[in-house]
Amino acid sequence: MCSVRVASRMNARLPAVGALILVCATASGLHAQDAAQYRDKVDRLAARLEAVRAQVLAKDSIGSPVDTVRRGPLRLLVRPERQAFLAEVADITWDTLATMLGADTLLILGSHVFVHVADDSRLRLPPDVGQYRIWRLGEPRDVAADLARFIVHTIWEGLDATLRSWLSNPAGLDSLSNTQAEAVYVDLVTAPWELVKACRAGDLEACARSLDLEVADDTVSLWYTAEEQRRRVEKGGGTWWDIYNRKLPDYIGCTGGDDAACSVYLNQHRWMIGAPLSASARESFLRVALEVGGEGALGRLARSEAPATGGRLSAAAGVPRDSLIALWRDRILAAAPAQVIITGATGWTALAWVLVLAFLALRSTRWRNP
Amino acid sequence: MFSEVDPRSPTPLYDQIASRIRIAIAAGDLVPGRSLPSVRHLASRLRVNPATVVQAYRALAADGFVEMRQGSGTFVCEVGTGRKESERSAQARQLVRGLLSEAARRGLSAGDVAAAFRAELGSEVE
Amino acid sequence: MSNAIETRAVQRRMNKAFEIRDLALNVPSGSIYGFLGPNGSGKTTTIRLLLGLLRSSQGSIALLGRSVPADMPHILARTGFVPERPHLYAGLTIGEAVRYHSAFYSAWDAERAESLRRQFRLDPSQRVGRLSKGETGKLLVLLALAQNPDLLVLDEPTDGLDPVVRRDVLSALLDYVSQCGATVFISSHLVHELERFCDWVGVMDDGRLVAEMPMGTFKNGIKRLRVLDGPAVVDDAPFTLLAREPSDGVSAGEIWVVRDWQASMSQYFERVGASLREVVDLDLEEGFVELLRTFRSPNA
Amino acid sequence: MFREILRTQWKWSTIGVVVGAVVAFALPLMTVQGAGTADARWIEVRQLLDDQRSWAQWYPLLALAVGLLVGTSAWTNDHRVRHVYALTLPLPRWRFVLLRYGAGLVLLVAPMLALAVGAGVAASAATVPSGLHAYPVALSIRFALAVVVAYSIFFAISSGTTRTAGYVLSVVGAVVVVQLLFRVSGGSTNLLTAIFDRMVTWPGPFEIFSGRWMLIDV
Repeated sequence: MCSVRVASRMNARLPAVGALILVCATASGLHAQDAAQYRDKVDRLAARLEAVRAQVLAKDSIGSPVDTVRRGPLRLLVRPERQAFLAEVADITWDTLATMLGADTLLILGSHVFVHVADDSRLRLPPDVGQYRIWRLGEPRDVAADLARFIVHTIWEGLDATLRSWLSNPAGLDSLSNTQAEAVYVDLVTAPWELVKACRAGDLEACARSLDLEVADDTVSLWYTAEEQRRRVEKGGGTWWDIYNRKLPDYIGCTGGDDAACSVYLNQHRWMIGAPLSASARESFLRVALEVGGEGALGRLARSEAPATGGRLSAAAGVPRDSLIALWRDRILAAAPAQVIITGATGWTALAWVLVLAFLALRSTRWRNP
Repeated sequence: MFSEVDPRSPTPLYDQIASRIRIAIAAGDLVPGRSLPSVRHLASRLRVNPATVVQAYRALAADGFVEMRQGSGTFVCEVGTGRKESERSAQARQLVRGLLSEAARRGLSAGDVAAAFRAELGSEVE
Repeated sequence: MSNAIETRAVQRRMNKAFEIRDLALNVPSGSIYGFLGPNGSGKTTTIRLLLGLLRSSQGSIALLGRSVPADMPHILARTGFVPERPHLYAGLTIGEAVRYHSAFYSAWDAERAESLRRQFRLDPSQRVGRLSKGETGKLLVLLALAQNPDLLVLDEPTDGLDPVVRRDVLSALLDYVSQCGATVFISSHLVHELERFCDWVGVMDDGRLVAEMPMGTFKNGIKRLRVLDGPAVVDDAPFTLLAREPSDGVSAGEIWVVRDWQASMSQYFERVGASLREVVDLDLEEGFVELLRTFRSPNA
Repeated sequence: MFREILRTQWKWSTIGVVVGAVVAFALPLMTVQGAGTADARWIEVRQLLDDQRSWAQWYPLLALAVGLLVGTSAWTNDHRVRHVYALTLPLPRWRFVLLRYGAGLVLLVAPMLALAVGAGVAASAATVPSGLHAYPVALSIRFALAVVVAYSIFFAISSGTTRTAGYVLSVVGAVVVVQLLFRVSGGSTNLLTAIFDRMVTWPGPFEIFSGRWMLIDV
């Protein structure tokens, strides 16, 4: 931990500019595997950060003394009296991000991020930086968690469109929790589609398709049987206006019994239909992949050039796709919720307690001679 | 005759009960052969110990006024006229004795009492 | 079995100020035993000890020949108890309360219960919680008598009842006793009430049994004497002098309260040169008061 | 004898038992009201399970309430007059307590059965989406056990003297005070949570209450 004190002109008119946290990284050419290159890049970033800061300070005539807190590529500009608090926040945030994503992953971050507290309302930020406002300065741990979540979101925003359309907005990239896995388990066992049933039964290819890990021209047929497609069309296909005007030959063909028309219709109306397993299932898969991949997994995901999402996630995890799917499936099945059916232990324990309590009632002092 | 007894009186309760029955027999209120109330009934009615009633009945039986028949109750016996007379006079003497002792306590002489008697009763006594 | 209740050296400390000490009760079988004592003298505590509701710290208690509290269920099956404070379930009607109570007694006499109910004019559909004090007392006595007990323990059964109810209750009690010959242990601070039917009395004061004797002895032994020219010091009298005070002022002499009196003792006064003017029998209440007076201040 | 004890018990806890039974019958029916279609989409299944979960809390609460009403009613009268009637009745005390306890249990069979019947009716009336199952028997058994445990707890507590209740309360109070001291001295140990967790996880007495009260579940 090092903090550099930057002496500046005093300006008492802007005391509200409190903790100014600047997370700065770059999106330029990311191949910094080796340390020297990485360090070089970081140094250049630092220089740029100084420039930005100078620009901000000049623009707003901030005269109060400002400290800089550095953690890896994280740089925070802080007001001296909040230095201790935000240094702690920076520590925790950095730890979280580093273990979650790997140190170099932060370099994926496509823009600068200012993080400032709610009372810094008069601050005008440079137009080229992302910003995040902390509404409440509470426990450092909570602030750091919010900050880390925000940075992850920003990172995901910086990824390519294919990945973002596969999973629009992951809640976080830390490892799969049991509650999340349990929710996915419910999806897995309740989805009525043939493909998911096959996946549940152990067909890994079916799992891959259910999770939308494959690419194909006719995605809809990759996911659903003809019968399922028809049912879907009948249930929700076409607007009233479309049908009234008979402008949808595929719709009419599909409901009339033409299987091909169904897939054509659904491929044209992709908003009507998604992959058989839900977005939360996909997110759980992503989390498993990142967890298996360990440090740097997100970087590998971003850099992978495999055509299908399955291949990219496999690259991120560093294991073959099917092993990854098998692993994911095991994790999900293991997260099955507690049984509704009462186990012997529970039942007998309850009865034992009943006996204990009945005995206590018998031994009450009221029944003995006082 | 089977009404209140006075537990505060120095005369024992059984004696009070027995003497009342005795007077009733002597006065002819209780005719021979008539049964006396059961011990249970009398004890409950007078709120006295049943043993007290039994004691009273025993005393009466010992004097020959009543006869206790096992299992069926207590019955008034035939009492001779002389016996009745003597019982009556005994009762009267007892009353007078009590009166005289009370008078003595108050410092009155027997003559005072006799004079009072005459005054109260008029010429009947003569 | 000669004693229905027998306690030996029973001890029980209730609090700093009060304890039951050296309690040795002997209640002969078949007797009606009046358990006297002022309020707070330990009557109720003693009864609670007898019924196993309190445990004595020392000594032994036997009821009907069985030991307390080991044989309590057997004892209670043959003992009718009328507590000072009613404990019946307030939500039940009289009919239900009687029915509930009867379920626990094998010797229950339903006919007696019914005739007592009619005699006491209790309405079976009335709620126990709404009964007047007198009605509650009658109900408790009804329950105690209908279980055909060999021993009746009554804790102030007539306390706070009006004279009519009191008469009803006592009549029913004596009727039962003369019919079934049960032993009755009855506590009261209303002394004159017990006078007419008790054949034994025990007197409690301050947690101790002051006296226990047959009623006859108790009543005959205590007299009030009017004495003229009594000696200043009484040391060789054949009776016990309990109290000595000037007469009421109208009649001359002193009033002596004596115990263990017999008629032949009047010679004593002639011997010491005094004259005995009057011998007054004390009733139970007066005797009781005198007894307690000497117990509390033995030197008076 | 038992019949008379049962009769008094019934008289004291009629409301608890009758209302408990009615609610116990109605609860499963309300739980599945509007339950989904056979080929539900995942969002509908999720909705159904969420609905189930939101109803789930009412089952243990009902069990607690019924147990509380019947358990405490056994001794309210004796507490009110501050004397235990049964102590002067001619039977061993343990026997009387067991009879009283048994009387309450017998009455509690009504809400238990009502819930079982309600759950059975509800399960047969509801359309259960594929992949999910109805568990009327498991739910009924869980409810029955929870009712008995709750009843036993409150029966035991109210069997005690007011002094016993005082002890129980002062222990709870002491825990709260210790917790506050911890808080003040900056400690992060949460004693209350720890104790609560112990109670509701195996083998704590309340484990039966914290289980899955789902009529329809995976």
